[in-house]
Formats: sequence, structure tokens, C-alpha cells
Amino acid sequence: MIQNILNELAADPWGVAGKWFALAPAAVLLLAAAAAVVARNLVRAALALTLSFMALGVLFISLGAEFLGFVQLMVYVGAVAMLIVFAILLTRPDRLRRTATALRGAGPAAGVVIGLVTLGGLLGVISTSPLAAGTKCAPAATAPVARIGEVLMGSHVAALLAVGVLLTAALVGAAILAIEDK
Amino acid sequence: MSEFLETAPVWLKDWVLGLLAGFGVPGWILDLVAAGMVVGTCIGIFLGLFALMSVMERKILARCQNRYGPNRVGPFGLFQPVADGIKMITKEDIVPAAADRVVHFLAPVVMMVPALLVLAILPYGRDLVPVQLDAGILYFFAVGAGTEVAVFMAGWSSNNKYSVIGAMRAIAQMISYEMPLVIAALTAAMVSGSLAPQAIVEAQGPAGFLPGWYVFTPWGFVAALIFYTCALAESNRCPFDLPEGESELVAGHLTEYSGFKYATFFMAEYIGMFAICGLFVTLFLGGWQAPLPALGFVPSWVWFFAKVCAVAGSMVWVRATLPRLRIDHMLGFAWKFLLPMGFVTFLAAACWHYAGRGPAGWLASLAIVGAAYVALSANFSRRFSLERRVYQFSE
Amino acid sequence: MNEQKTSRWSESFAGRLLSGLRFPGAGLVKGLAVTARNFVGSYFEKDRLLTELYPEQRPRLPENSRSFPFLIYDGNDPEAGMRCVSCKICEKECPPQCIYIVQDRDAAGKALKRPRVFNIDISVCMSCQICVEVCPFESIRMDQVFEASSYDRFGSLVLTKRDLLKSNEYYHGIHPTEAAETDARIEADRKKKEAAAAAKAAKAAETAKAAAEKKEAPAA
Amino acid sequence: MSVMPPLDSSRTLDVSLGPQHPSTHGVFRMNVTLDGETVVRLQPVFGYLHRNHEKIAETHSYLAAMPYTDRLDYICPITNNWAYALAVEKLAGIEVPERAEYIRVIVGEFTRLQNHAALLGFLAGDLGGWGTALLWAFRLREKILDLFESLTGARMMANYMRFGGCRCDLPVGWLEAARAVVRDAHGQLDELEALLTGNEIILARLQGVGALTGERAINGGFSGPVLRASGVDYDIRKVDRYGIYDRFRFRVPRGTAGDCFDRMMMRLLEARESVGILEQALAGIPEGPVVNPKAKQRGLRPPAGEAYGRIEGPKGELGFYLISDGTDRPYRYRVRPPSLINLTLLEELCIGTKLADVMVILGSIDIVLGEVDR
Repeated sequence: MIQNILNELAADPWGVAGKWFALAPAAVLLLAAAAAVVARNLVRAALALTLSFMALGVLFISLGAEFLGFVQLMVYVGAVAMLIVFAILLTRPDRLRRTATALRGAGPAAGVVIGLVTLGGLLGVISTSPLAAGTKCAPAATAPVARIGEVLMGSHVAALLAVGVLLTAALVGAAILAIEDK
Repeated sequence: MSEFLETAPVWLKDWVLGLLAGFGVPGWILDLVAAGMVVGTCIGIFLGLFALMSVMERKILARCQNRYGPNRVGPFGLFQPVADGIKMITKEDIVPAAADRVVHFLAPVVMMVPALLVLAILPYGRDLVPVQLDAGILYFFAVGAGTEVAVFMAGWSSNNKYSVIGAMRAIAQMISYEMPLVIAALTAAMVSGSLAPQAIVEAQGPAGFLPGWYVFTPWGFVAALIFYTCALAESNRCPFDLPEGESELVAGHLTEYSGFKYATFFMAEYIGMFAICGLFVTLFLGGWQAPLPALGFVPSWVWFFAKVCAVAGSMVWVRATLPRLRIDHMLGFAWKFLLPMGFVTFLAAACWHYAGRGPAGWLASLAIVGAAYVALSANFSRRFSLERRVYQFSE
Repeated sequence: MNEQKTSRWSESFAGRLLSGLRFPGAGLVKGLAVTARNFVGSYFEKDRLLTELYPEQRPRLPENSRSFPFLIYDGNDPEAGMRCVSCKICEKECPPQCIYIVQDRDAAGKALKRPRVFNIDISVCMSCQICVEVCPFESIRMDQVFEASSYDRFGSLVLTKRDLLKSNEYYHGIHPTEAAETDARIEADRKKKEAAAAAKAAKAAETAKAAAEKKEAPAA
Repeated sequence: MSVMPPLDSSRTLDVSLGPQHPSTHGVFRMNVTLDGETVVRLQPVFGYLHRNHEKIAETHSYLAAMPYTDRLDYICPITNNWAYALAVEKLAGIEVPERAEYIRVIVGEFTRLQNHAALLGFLAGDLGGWGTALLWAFRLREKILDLFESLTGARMMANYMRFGGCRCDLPVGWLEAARAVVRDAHGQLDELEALLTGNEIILARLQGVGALTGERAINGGFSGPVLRASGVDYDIRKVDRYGIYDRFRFRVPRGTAGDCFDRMMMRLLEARESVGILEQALAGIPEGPVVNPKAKQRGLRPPAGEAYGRIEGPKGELGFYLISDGTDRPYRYRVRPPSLINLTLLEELCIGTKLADVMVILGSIDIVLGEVDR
């Protein structure tokens, strides 16, 4: 087994490196997500979460979906992570300490069980989905940005507007809550 | 001669690769070397610009204030960055006891990475673009979002009241100024029909003997002003240097940094400023386009760097003049003035485009932009009651 | 109720043009214009740049400038020509009390009109020049040496009599007019004293002659 | 004055601004309690620069106390000397010759001019102006300090006034140099005005910040430009007519809203008036003795009694209250420091404003810690 890896490496080092390189962001993603859950200091948990968002963005880019990768980086790392951080900064310091200790005792065991259950569910859905399992995602030819624009504004414009309205409603709701709190 | 200068960088790269290929170096190492050379020159040029800028800024500020500025180290003080560099490296790097050491150490790194990554998509010359992305502008803002995380990490991990207030201000400022920044950039992208920076620069080619830059169109001028203001805010430069407002926050999120970490922040801020100046030049000042076709003999990358240095110089000029905004004015200005103006400019650009880019287009976009400006500034000055006061005197 | 006086800047073309602007961004533009005017001005109008490049350009101190006190001696022998008679008025009057004088005594212990020790601690002295005003013998004046820093805190900041004594010519070098006035005053005092001495001598001569005649008169 | 909600300590943040702080004009500390960026409570702490000035003066002769008055408000030392000399002259009943009065007015107005210019510079610095206005103001101040050095021997620590006049006469050529400085003072004040008063950012940051009503200022014992900014027309040069101020024609500006912007404009307009006074004084200075020959300086023993001499210092009413018991040392020596008294209402001015405004309000009141702590 080691032998064929070695000669494959000799034949096309760049290809092997590429294959392994593709897994790097996925590994970082899993590690960061785990760190976010386990971290005791809440701010470090938020930063680990931001790292996992970044890793997800890089994963998209390495799989060829550049546009999606950039949007993921911009929206999640730029805005959502900052909102999470703001939430941490603005909440009461005394409440922060209480949530951190809830991890003791039954916490970890329940966590693992729930994790496995969701993993099983996901695998079941993927295997039974009509898409053939073997199809690769869009190969190297990344979909040019213009085509994504046409598709968004063309066939899916209704969905886009609906999402826009939903977001605005959410923002207005949050604003009203915040103002009353003041 | 000018043709040779024009393609000199590309020719040099091919010559080196040819030399290495001659030695029988395997293919994948050649690619690595090519990438390394491009990255090396990019970072080298911008570090050189940073060193030059750190002394030129102090000299321009000094001259505006009728004094000489650094002139002791080297001729006209040009070796001052070397002296600053040595000082920064040799200075003791104090980390506060109660600081969160890991995050405190990572903050400058996370600040430096986006500043350097962002240099990849700027078109420095006719065909001198390190990475040809067709969503280059989006890449610029996506990677630029990392600086907010870094500023927060710096502020929070220093465990110092000034730093936390500085970090909060920095995040609020960067988020609220990212919106108009993106909209102003998208206006130029929309008119040139592509998100790729090199395409935008080609679209600003000379129209007849006049330079076809976007800044000379009505909507382009307003979008350029909005982009310039937001660029000042993104790179935390005066009049938006609230995060490290000296007069009240000592040094904001940078209070607890000293030695080389502070130098890294300082470097990241300057390279970030140059990068956003580069994008401003690409979007509105015609990138490497010569102002007049007759001046075409000058190599294209000279034009690009000349314009970048001019815009950076104007940022220093603004820094010498304007005081700092207060936090509520700064936020109000972004959400209540810049954002609506951005949308209106977007609309004006569309009208300009569909009215045939000729005089009719000019009139339409000028009318829209003018009306919006008058309405918004009237509302703005009414709320701030900036009346001109008259004073009584007594004998 | 009238507006304040107009001035050169607002009469100049740029000033009138800019002050006319009323659109909201006008104030910022005016500020930028003034900064640009200063930036360009600093290259052409030489009187704008006041900075003296200190080590290279020696500062041109005005004549009255003062730093720390020093003692004056006439002639060329510091000890003999010293004007100070250690009357200790300056020691009493000095606000921060930084002058220390010990009167010189000869072998027999009789006080001499000369200080054996005359120290001034220039780390305490605030160069207020009151010692110069109160000195009746014009023997202490303010020097113009301002590079008096030293490495150790105590030793070299206490100037002893040897460091303080400087010649009258040096005094004429740094404060010409004041030195001239002082010399004129000293000259006048000396002449007055001589006249008084001569008058006294003449009077003494007359009384002696009168006494002599009185002695001869009874004898005759 | 906005009423703040009751203090909920978990929402507020206590920040100590100073004593080691870039813009507190000296060693001055403010314990500020912030709710977000809004100031909820502010407690000034000073005394770091206390040098026991009054006790020292009570253990020294009248003349020996004069150089210490330079160190009170070290931005304008000569007006401190003038106030002290005025008090001792009232105590001992000494007249001042004509030429000395003219020199006192000239030197006093030069001090006021450079103090107001310096304040405009420091205020722009507090607003974040990176020192441009400050350097322009110091260019004007530099010329004036050179005049002081050629006249009194020291740029700042002048120790120039004596009881009954001044220590020494004007050196030759000094009047021409002074007239030259006065001639281009208007030009430099215009540059400061063009930079500061039209700027929208400064208008937004100063107008309506730290407003103080006229009668509140009077009750707080305010004096000087801060009082006049609140619309109260009270200038001791016009009220007491001390020195020979009644011979010069000058106007006293008055503000309307009493906020930071009016205080800044007061300094600017008063600086222009000072230039007017200087032109008149430099034109009309007579010849004559510089100090009253009969006045004793060294062994002055004023008759037992008390006296209060006050002048319109650049920062407000600077007064010296002396009680003499016939010996050569004052029995009681008290200074009325305008900076300290203008500082008492700082908390009331700052409550409800933003953190950045606290620095601006402190800057607009123009305090010097030498005078606050004595």
C-alpha cells in the first residue's frame, strides 16, 4: 500500500499534493468547530468559530466554487462572526460565566450521541438522494461569475427577493428588541 | 526602448525560468519558483512603498505644519524607516500579565495576512496581474473582512479598557463603512460589466484623446468620493482614526502592543492603505491607463504606482487637516449619508449607461446625483444644526 | 455689533473664492486649501520655517538672555581681582537658597573681604536673577551657557568658585551694554570715593594745620 | 442637563483618564463611568502638581516670591507677575510710572495673544487634528517668546515685574521687532480661523457640546473667556480699569450658546482684540523711568493690612490676596486660580456627553495644572 503511494507520488507529485491539500481546509474546519464547542473561554470559542467559517470558505474555493467561497468569507467572517462577537461583548458578564460551566457532567456524553444521530441522518439522506453518488461537483471549469448572476437574477429572482424581505424583517425585529431593552 | 520597459517584468521572469529549465529543474519546482518570484516582487514592492511612505508621511505632515520633518538619518531623512525598523525590532515586547497570550500573539498575524493577500488581484500593468480572478473585486472585500477579526482580537486580548473601547469602535466603523465601500466599487464593476479588475481597467481606455477614466463621469466622481471616504475609514486613517483616537483612547486597540508586534500592525495598516488606494486607482483612475494616449510610451506599471502614490499622498494631506469624527457622527454619516448616496450613484450609473453614455446620460446622472446630494446634506446639516453664529461685542 | 476685521487671507483671490462657497463640504475644502498653502509656502517663504537645526546651527541668543550666575574678576588674576567681598546678601536673598558662601580668614583668624568657598548648586538654581539685583558690589552676573548638563546628579552640578569666576572681558563679550553700564557705574563710584578721600584728606590737612597754628599761637 | 438613569453597575465601565494621559494638559485625572460611550459620572482628581506654592511665598520675602509666580500658570508667566505686583503695590501704596504701565499692557497683551493661540492649537489637538493648528499657533507663540527673551532674559520664566514697575527697560530695537510681530499676527490668526471655524467636522463636534448657561456660570464663579462665552459681559479690564486699559479702545466679545464652539470663538475674537490693543500701545509708549525709584524692592516692609489685586488673565480673573503684618514676609498669601475655579463644574458639563467630548470640554475650559494645584 505504501509502495503504490510512493510511485504515484513520483509520477505526479503535484496531483498528490493537490489531493491531500484539498483535505487541509476540511481538517481545519473540523478541528476549529471542535475547539469552538470545547473552549472554556467564550471569546476563544467565538474566534474558533470564525476560524471554522474561514476554513469552510477556503474549502469552497479549493473545490472550485470561487464565487461561493468569497461570499462565504465575506458574509460569515466579515459580518456574522462580528455580530457573534458583539453579542458576547454586550451581554452581561455574570451570565457569561454561568453558561461556560454547563459543559460538565452529562454534557459531553449527550453531545456525542446527538452528533452521531445527526451524522447517521445526513448519510442516509445523501445516499438516497436522486443525484448519482459518483457525480463530481462542477469540474475545474469554475462557473463564471456572470452565469451565476444571470441564474440568480433570471430563474431564481423570486427566491432572492423572498430571502431579502425575510432578512429585513429579522433586522427590524432585532432593532425593535434592542431599542426597548435600552 | 519603451516597449522593452513595458514588458520588462514579464521578460525577466521568463528569462529566469528559462535559465532554471536549462539546469533540468523538474516542472513543478519551476511553477513554484514562478509563483515565488511574483509573490516576492509584490511583497517587496509594497514593503518598499511602506518604508518610503512612513518617512514621506512625516515629511509631508511636517511641511504642512511649517517644520522640516525627519532629516537626520541619511540624506533628507530617507533612512528613517531603517532606523524605525531597527528600533521596533530591538524594543522590548511587553505583554500584559492578564492578557490572553495566544490571541494577543495571533492578532498581528491575522491583521497582516489579509493585507498581503489582497495585493494578489490588483492589475499593476498591462498584463501584470498576479492572479487573474474573474471575481477579483469580491475577493478583495472577502479577504479584507479578516482585518475586523484581527482588530477585535487585539482589543479583547489586551485586557485593557482603552483597548476594548477602541476595538468596539473599530468594528462598528469597519462594518458600517464596508457597505458604501462595496456599493461604490460595484457601481464601477457594473458599468464595465465584469468583476475582474483587469476588465474594469480595460473598460476605462482612452475615449478619443480624453482619458476614459470613470472619475470624469458625474456618477463616477461621486462614487469615487464615497469610495475614497470609506477607504479612509477602512484603513482607520484620519478623520476616521477613532479606534486609536489618541486624545481619549491613548492608542485604542494598539495600547498594549510594543516592539515588533506594534511594527506588524503599523505595517499591516500601511499595506492595507496602499492596497485600497490601488483598488481606488483601478476602479476610478483607470489603473495603468495613461492619462493621454500620447503619453503611452511611459510603461503602464509606472502610471499605476504614480497614481497610487498620489492618492496615498492625498490621504496624508487629509490627515494633516481634518480632526477626528465623534462616534455617533461617524456612524450617522455612514448609514444616513454615504449609504443612500451610494444607492443613488448606482442608479445614476445605470441611467448614464442606458441613456447612451453621451451628453444625455451625463445630464440624467448629474441631475439625480445633484438632487440626492442637496436633499441628504440638508437633512444632515439640519439635524446637526451647524449654523453660522454671529457674536455681539460690547465697548 | 460688527463683524471682525477682514484680513490678507480673505482678500486674496483664493480666500474670496473659497469663503464664497456655501455647500456643506466647503469648510473641509477651505481647511485643505489652507494646509496646501502652508505646504507650498514652507518651500518658498523662508520666514515660515522657524525651526533651528540645533547642533549644526548655533542658536543666536538675544543679549539679555540669561542661564546661570557667574562671578566677575578684574585684571587677569581671578583670585586677586575678584569683586565679591562675601557680604552674603545674595545667599540670604536667593529664593531657593542655592548659594553657599564661607568667608576667607587669614592666618591670624581675622576675616578677609574675600570668600574662601562660593558654591552655586545649579540643579537648584532657577536662574531668577535676584542675586544680580541685590548684589551691591556688581560682582555676580547671569551667564549665557545653557549646555550645563552632566552625567552624575550631584558632583558636577555644584559649581565651585573656580568654575564660577570669569573675567570682565568675558562679561563684556556676552552682555556688552549691561557691562558698559556696570563699568561706568563702578568708574563713577571710584571717582566719587577718590573725591571724598581727597576732600577728607584736604580737610584733615586743614585741621592739622589749624591745630598746628593753635599750638604755635599760645607758644608765641 | 439630561437626567441619567440610575447607575446599573453591571452595564457601566469605569475608566480612569489620566494622570498619565496624552491630552489632559498636565497631570490631571478623571475617573469616568461610561455606559457604552456616554459619560454617566465623572470625578476629577487633581493635586499631582501641588508644590506648596503659597506656604513657600509666606516663608520668603516679597521680592523672593516674585520668581515663584512665574511657575503658577506657566503658559502666561508675565501676567502672573503683574497680578502679584499689583497686589503688593496696593498693599504698600506704590505708584507706577507711565512708561512702566505701557510696558505692562504691551507684555500682558502679548501673553494673552500667545495663550489664546496656544489654546486653539491644543483644542485642535484634542479634536484629533494631529498638531497642524498647534504648530501654526506655536509659530506665532515662538515669535512672541523671542520678544520676551530679548526683553526679560528668559522665554517663559520671565520674573520681569517689580513693585512699582518693571525690572529693566526695553532693549534697543525691541519696539520695531514687536511692531513686526503684531503686523503679521492677523495673517496667522486668519490661517487658524480658516482651518478651525469653517470645518464641518469641528462644527459638529463643538456646537452644542458642554453648554453652560450664563447664570449657572456666574454661580459657579467662572471668569474669563469661558464666562463671556455664556453671554455674561464681564471683563475685569473694563470693570476695574486697572493699569491704563481705559486709554485703549477695544471691544469685549460675548457668546450666545456658551458651548465649546463659543468658547473657541471667544479666544479667537479676543486674540484679535489683543492685537488691536497692542497696535495702540506700541504706537503711544512714552519715555521715562521704568520703575518707581522710591519703591524699595529688597527689604520691602509694607504696612500691616490686607489687599486683593486682580487682573483679567488669559484664563480668567487671576487674583492675589495678601495680608501683611509689617514684617518683610507676608502673613497670608492666597492665589485665586481661574483654572481651578473654572474646573469645578466639569462633571456637570460632561454628564450625558460622549467619551470623546470629555477631552474637548476639558480642552475648551483651558486649564493649566500649575495654576490648578499651585
